[in-house]
Amino acid sequence: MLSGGHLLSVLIFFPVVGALALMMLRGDDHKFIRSIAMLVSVAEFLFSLMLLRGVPIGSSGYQLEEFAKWIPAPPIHYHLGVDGISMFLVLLTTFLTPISVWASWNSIQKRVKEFFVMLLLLEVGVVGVFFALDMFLFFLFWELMLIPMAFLIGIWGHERRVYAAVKFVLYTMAGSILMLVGIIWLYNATGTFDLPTIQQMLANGQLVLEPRTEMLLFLAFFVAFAIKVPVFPLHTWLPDAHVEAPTAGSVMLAGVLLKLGAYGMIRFCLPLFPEASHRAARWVAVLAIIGIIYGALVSMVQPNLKKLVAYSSVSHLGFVVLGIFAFHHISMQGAVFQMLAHGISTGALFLLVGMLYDRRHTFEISEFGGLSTPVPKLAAFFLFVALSSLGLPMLNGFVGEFLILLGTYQRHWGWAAWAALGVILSACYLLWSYQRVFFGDVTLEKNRALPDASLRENWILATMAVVILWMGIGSPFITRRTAAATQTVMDQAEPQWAYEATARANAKPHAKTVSLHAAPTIRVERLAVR
Amino acid sequence: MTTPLLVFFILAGLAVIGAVSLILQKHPIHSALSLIVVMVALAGLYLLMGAEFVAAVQIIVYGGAIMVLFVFVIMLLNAGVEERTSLSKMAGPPGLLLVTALAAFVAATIAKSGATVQAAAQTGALSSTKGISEMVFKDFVYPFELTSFLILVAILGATVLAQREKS
Amino acid sequence: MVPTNYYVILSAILFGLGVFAFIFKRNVITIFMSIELMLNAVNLAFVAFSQALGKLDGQVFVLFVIVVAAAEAAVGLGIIILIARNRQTLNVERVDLLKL
Amino acid sequence: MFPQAIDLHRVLPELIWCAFGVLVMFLQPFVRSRQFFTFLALLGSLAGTVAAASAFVHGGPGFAGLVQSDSFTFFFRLLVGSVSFLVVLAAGPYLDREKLPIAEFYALLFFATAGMGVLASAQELLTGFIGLEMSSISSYVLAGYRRDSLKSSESAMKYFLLGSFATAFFLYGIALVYGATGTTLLDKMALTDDTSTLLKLGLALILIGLGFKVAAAPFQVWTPDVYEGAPTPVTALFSAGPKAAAFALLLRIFATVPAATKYWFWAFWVLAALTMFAGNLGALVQTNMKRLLAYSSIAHAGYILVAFAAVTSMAQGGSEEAAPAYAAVLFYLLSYALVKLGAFTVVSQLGGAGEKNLSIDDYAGLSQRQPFVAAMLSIYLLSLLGLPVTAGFFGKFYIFKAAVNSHLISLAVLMAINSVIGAYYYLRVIVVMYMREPSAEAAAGSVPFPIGVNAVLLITFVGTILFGLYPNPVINFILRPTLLAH
Amino acid sequence: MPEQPMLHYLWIVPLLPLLGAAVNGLFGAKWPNKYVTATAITSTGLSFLCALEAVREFFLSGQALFRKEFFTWIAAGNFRAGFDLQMDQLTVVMVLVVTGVGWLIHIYSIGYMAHEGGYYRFFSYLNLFMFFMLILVLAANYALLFVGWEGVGLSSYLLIGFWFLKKSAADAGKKAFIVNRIGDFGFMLGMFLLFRTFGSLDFAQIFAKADLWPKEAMGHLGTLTIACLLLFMGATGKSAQLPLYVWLPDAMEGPTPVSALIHAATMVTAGVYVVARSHVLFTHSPTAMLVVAIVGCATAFFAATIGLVQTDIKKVLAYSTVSQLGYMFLACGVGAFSAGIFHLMTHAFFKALLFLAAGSVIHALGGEQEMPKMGGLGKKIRWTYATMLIATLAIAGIPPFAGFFSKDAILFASFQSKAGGRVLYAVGLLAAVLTAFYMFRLIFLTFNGKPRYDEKKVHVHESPWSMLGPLVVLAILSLVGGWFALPAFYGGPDYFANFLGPVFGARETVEAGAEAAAHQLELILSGVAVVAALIGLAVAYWLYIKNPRKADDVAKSMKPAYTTLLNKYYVDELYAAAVVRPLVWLSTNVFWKAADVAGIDGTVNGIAHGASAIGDGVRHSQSGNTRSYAVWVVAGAIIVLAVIFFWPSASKIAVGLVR
Repeated sequence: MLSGGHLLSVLIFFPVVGALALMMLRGDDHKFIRSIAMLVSVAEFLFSLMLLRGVPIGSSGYQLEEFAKWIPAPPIHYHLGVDGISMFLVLLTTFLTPISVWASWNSIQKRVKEFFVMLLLLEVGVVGVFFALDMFLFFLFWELMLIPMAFLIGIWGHERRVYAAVKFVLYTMAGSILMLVGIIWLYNATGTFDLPTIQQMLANGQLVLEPRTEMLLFLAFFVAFAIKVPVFPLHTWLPDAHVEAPTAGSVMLAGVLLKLGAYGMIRFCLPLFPEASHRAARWVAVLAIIGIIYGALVSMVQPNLKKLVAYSSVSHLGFVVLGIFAFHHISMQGAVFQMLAHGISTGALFLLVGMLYDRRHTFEISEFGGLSTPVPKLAAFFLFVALSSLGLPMLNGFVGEFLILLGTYQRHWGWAAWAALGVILSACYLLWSYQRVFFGDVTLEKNRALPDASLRENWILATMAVVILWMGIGSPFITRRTAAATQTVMDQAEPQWAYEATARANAKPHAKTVSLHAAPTIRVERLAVR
Repeated sequence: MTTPLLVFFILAGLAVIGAVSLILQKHPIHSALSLIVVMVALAGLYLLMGAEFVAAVQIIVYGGAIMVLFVFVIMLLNAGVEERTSLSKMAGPPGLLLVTALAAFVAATIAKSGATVQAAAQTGALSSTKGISEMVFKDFVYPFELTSFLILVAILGATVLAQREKS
Repeated sequence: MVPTNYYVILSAILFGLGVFAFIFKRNVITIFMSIELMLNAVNLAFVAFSQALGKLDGQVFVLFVIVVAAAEAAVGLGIIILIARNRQTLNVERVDLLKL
Repeated sequence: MFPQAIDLHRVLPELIWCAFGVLVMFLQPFVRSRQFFTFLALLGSLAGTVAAASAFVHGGPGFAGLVQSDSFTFFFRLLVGSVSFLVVLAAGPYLDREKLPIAEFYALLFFATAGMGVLASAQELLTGFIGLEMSSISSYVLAGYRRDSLKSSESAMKYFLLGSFATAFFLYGIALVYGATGTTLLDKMALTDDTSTLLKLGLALILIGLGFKVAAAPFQVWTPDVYEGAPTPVTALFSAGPKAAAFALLLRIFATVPAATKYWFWAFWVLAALTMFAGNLGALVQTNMKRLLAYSSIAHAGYILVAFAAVTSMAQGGSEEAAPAYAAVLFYLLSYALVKLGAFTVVSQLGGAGEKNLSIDDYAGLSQRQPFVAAMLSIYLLSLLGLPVTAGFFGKFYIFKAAVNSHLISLAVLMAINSVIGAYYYLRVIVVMYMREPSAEAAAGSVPFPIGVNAVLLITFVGTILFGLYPNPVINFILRPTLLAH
Repeated sequence: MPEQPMLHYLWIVPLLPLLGAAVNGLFGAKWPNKYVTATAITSTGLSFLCALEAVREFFLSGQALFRKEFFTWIAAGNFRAGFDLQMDQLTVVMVLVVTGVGWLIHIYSIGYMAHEGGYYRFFSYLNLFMFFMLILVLAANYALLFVGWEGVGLSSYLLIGFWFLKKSAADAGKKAFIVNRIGDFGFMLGMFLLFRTFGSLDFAQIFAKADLWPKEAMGHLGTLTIACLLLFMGATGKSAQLPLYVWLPDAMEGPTPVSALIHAATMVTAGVYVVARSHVLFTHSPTAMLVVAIVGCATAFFAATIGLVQTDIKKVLAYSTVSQLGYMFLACGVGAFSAGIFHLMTHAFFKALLFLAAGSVIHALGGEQEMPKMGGLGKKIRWTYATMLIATLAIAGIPPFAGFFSKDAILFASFQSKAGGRVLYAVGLLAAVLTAFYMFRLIFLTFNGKPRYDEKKVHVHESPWSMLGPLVVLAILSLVGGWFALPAFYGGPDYFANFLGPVFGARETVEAGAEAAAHQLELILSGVAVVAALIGLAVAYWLYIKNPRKADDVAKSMKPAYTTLLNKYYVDELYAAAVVRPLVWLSTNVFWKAADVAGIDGTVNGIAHGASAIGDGVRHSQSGNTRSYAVWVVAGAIIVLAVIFFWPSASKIAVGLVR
């Protein structure tokens, strides 16, 4: 079971070590603290690059698995593994962490030590979620990552930070606790928390979920993930959280945390509940499309630049969800790619917004205007990132959207047609806001003297720009590595495959069909009789 | 109407009247006295059931010790007529309703289930104080010893609570 | 012979009256008395049952209950004295500093 | 038959605790040094705990089945023993600060502990009753231990009146059960027919009595007032000790008496639901730390009752598939006791002389003033909230599991909703500590934390995290089929 | 070193401008203008030479379609988007036009932009545009073509908004991009459909497979028809056809060379190129063809009418561009793809020339664009006048200028086409009259009559040779450019059509069959066309030279029509009122304020408030009165008893709850 070193564990726990080291430090030597945090996060990134070697191209199934018994009853194991999808999401995380450390170099001045500790702990939680193959472990990390994020928002955020932080936690918890019930329930049906094992059982028909049950379970998981993504009606925590969070927080939030939801859908909803997913697909798609268009429209009219970006995330992740639930191989790969692309571009957008904030301490678009005269460099970078985010070919945003739409079109051309409207709208809100912020004469005198990008900012943005360009041109580097994984997911999510399982199950007598409601009725009768 | 039954009803009536008057009396001292009536009546009933040891203890400990303690405290605090405040909404009509419901329910249930107890054979008066003492010192020696600690706690507690501030 | 049931029903009635008293008396001491009344009801039930079942342990229990009652009385009255000293009142309704 | 040595051995912990209680009382006039008594008290509670181990090793029924010394008893003796140990640690500085007599406090604590021990080991209702009274009566006194404080005395009165009121119900229940079955020995009871209405009524009344002790809604009304009024270390004791003991007796009763499992299921269902909501919703709007924690302890009693419902819904209490549910209850009680002790200790220390600073606002900016304390308190709160790598998480997890196991999906969902509500007010405290600037006078000084208190914090913290990462030893122990011997 | 080295390194052709753009963009800011100039000119010039070399090799290789895959750029499942370039006859024409004209315009810009701020920005954008345009024309699959397609849109956005301090400029740029995006929406869907149908986006594969498909009957919406229409939607966006033409006139906010290069010569013709490139699909769908023809024809006429009354010299040219593009689509619509491409080429010459000349005029007048403030410039700036006149003659379709042949071919083809050919022809002819009119109106207003500008203030001066040079070259081209396609009846073989033959094969041979019968007719038609042009010329002369008063009288006499035309049929206003404002209002008030803030978030917070309200209730049950507590205990007792005793009845309810 245990194959290939302990790379995954190292990746999970190295930041913990870093965080502990930071805690030991004296609180007042900010420069030193920052350097240590930077060191740790960069090292983490370099480690994570080893994954590329660990996950050979075309390898289906989980690589670098680690397995250790943890808790006997119920059997909970420390089971890690990585495949093409999670690998790149981890790389994204480990890449964005140093970036955000770097980005908060000067902007964080109070309680510096705690800040970086929280940032590293957040990284721990996220990486753990991506690696966990034991559902319990998954949930554990899933919850763990809440607290650092909440602190990041709540302590270093802006005016309504506390409200935003609490809202964020409660929203996520509401979903995740139901998911816990779902997980436990699945455990009762299967006797294990181990994801691969359960997938095995489904594959060879030992476990067949009665439709209604499957749907309920699907919902239990889906709602939790949908809140995280966020899917349309559950998105209202996002604008608050984003606007109030400090730059680094927004970057991690938009860049990584939102991906967890989509990742969960790919990793759990589809493979575990294929038929339910297929039955729900129509409605999910509708929500996703609403999210795309609605998010774009709402973001178009935001007076607050950061909120605008936040809502644009709603729109972009609508694409991801659509791509997942279109059940087409291409759209699935597109979804994965779009996750990464969005992570980079939106992360970069938040960085830029944050830099503007550092200069003017406001997000109100009306406070800016004509900025490209004082800050041409920032303006140029902003334009570049905006273009990538509105899906200009040869930049990262395009590949994801294009593949999603292309794949979706192959299955349901109507969905694709509706979603494609988002492409138009994204151009509208990005270019419009860009014009209002950067074009024209300088509207406010105090903006005339704003300093242009510092060396540090230049380097940060340049890094992001390079990645954006590289992802746009060299996308096969990623898609070739995710292909096998997405293919596996697609196979597991194939309904006819599930039907076969049912057939096999009916052949087998010992196959247990599980239902939420048969049992209580029995018990109630028993009580009544006695 | 056999004699015991007659006696029972007299004593029972006495007990109930005592309890009711405990409630109706305004002054705590009167309530205390009516409680003593109840206790005496119960002692009588115990005798009627042939449990004379218990009856004795009832009179001595309850009537003798505990109630005296009560009266003593009442005098000590020279508690006057209780003021009939009714600040509690719950304890108004809803309380009345609920309490009657509870009492009625309990009584009714017991009355219904009477048969089960009746079925148990009436072995007549078993009145061996010896037997009781044996049980106390053999079968129930553990709880009995515990009660001694309980008394200790009581003493300790009383002193802790009631002792004057040593200033 | 008096049916055991009668005793038990009587005990139930007394118990009920005890509850009633507990709720409708204001004076702490009287309320405490009503608890004693309830305990007496319990004793009656015990004795009745023990006699009905022809077992003695019921009566042993009564002894225990009485002891407990005594202990409670001691502590309880101590507390009552404390209250009276702190608050200069014996009316429970006046003792409501702790609320909400 | 007269008691044998072995019988005494099997109740050794209680005897030791009582003995120490007496010893303390005896030495009180002669010894002035407070440290001496504290040391004695620590020694005593430890000694009892150790004795519990040996009592467990030579386990079995004692006094012709009045008591039962099995792993279940062992677990609870351990629990109450360590609880009293920690309470002693925390109470020492408190009593010094409040200038309260120390020996009596420890003596009462010992008797209370002994009472809980009896309660946990009793396999006969009347013995249980005596144990209950021992713990309750000493609790009444402890609640009013700050004699000159109005609140303290009031809480004592309320606790005393309502407590004895409930006891009467409990006692009457015993009487009726005795009448119906002709015995008060649980295992004998199991053999008799369980159809009679009298038994049903008796069990119902017993449930009422114990329901009051564990503060199940709507019997919970006394809890906030008493908890707020009582001296904080005592509150800590209340929230951890007597509650656990009462739960122990409940568990023992319907693990042994089939009738109980039969009649109590839906009662538990309803009580659980009511209690959870009463606790959480009530806590939402609290501004006083002690009251907030009191309400939260109500809520947690509700969660435990969910597990109870799960146990009862199993065909036979104590049978194989019910074992996880028992485990859930026990583990939860453990994790919960740890956390509550820690939290209340922090509150008691921060309260300052005369327990002035109990309002949440007094905690504003604590993270700057006293980062260590703030961190500890946050850990406790997160554990109450049920977040991973804290014992509270596993506790909640096992309860969820038990509930889902026995198809109480709806109850599980209610519990989920409640944990979200709960999250709100726990977070509120954390938010205040970390995200609000301290008020002027609060910012001034940091409250000193003496060694004893810090020890409590450390122990509870380590326990919380340890059981949050590696609950195996406990789980393995309480999952043994021989948990309850009868 | 393979033979045909250039073809095998075809990627160099687009790469050079990109390098120029990058270098200028990154370092230009600090450099003096001459370095910037050098970079820009050499990069584009080199790429022109490389293109020539590539074309030479192409010819040497016997004009065999050359196609090479350089690297894969997107790959997912069975979908592959490669960086594949190809070279065939059509490409040859486009590449030469793009690089050649592009280079000339670069040279022109040196002089024109000399005194502008952001010199380096301008050239780096311009080079970027060249890069994308070359990608567009060299692409061997739709995906890569789309890259160029979007890219040129981007660079036009940047160049239109070059003077971003002017709000109007920034608006125009944004408008251009968004309107194009609307077209691209269709284009993308078209690609998706093609991929779904043919499992690939490579031209070669698609066309090979599509050839085997049966023609779809007229009026029948088959897959190919839908695909074609979707692609055409993209084309209308890019090539400013009805109803998406609105961005082009505004695009005149950009510097004039930009208007010349992007909005006249090259980018706007991309739509025509795509249609021509996908001719295999179109020919399979008469319906789509008809739509293309009608849209093209309608646009040609519609834009011409607006052009009649515009007073801004560049606006006139802009509308004439729209109208000429209409001609090209008309050609494609009636199946005369080669004619369409031919007109594309000639138009590139003379329209670029017109714009550059206009630029020269504006330059001469120091930025004045309003024709009413010009007049009598002919004598002062002769070179400009001469060249512009040539261009005008060409666009008006006076033989032997280039425009004549191409326009003639288009009209002839439309006349011949089966579906409604006559109508199309008539409208086209009318448009030709209008074209002649407004172009000569422009000439007369600008160069003839009395000066209407303040001669003291404005010192008119001829432009430097860096600007005149390109004018001259283009003038020559617009003169001889048409002779490639000397129609057969003049004895000259139609080189152009034959050259493009291999691309548009099938269609042309059919024409060849009808040739003999056609000669007579063609002769007549070309005569008619010339007459039409002359009529337009005459009217213009009569109105603006003979009796200048008349023009205003005419305008007054038909006021409503005049104002309508002046305001471009109020189309922009219509869009604003029908689409833009409602959308913004809806998003602000309904989606954001009502749905999001009040609705969803309100619900969430409402739940929270509700909970704490209940909490307050629970709290107040805590009255602090012991008696009440006792009652609560009793209540609890009753609940427990009720549950335990009356279960069977209660269970029903509770189970209901459980479910």
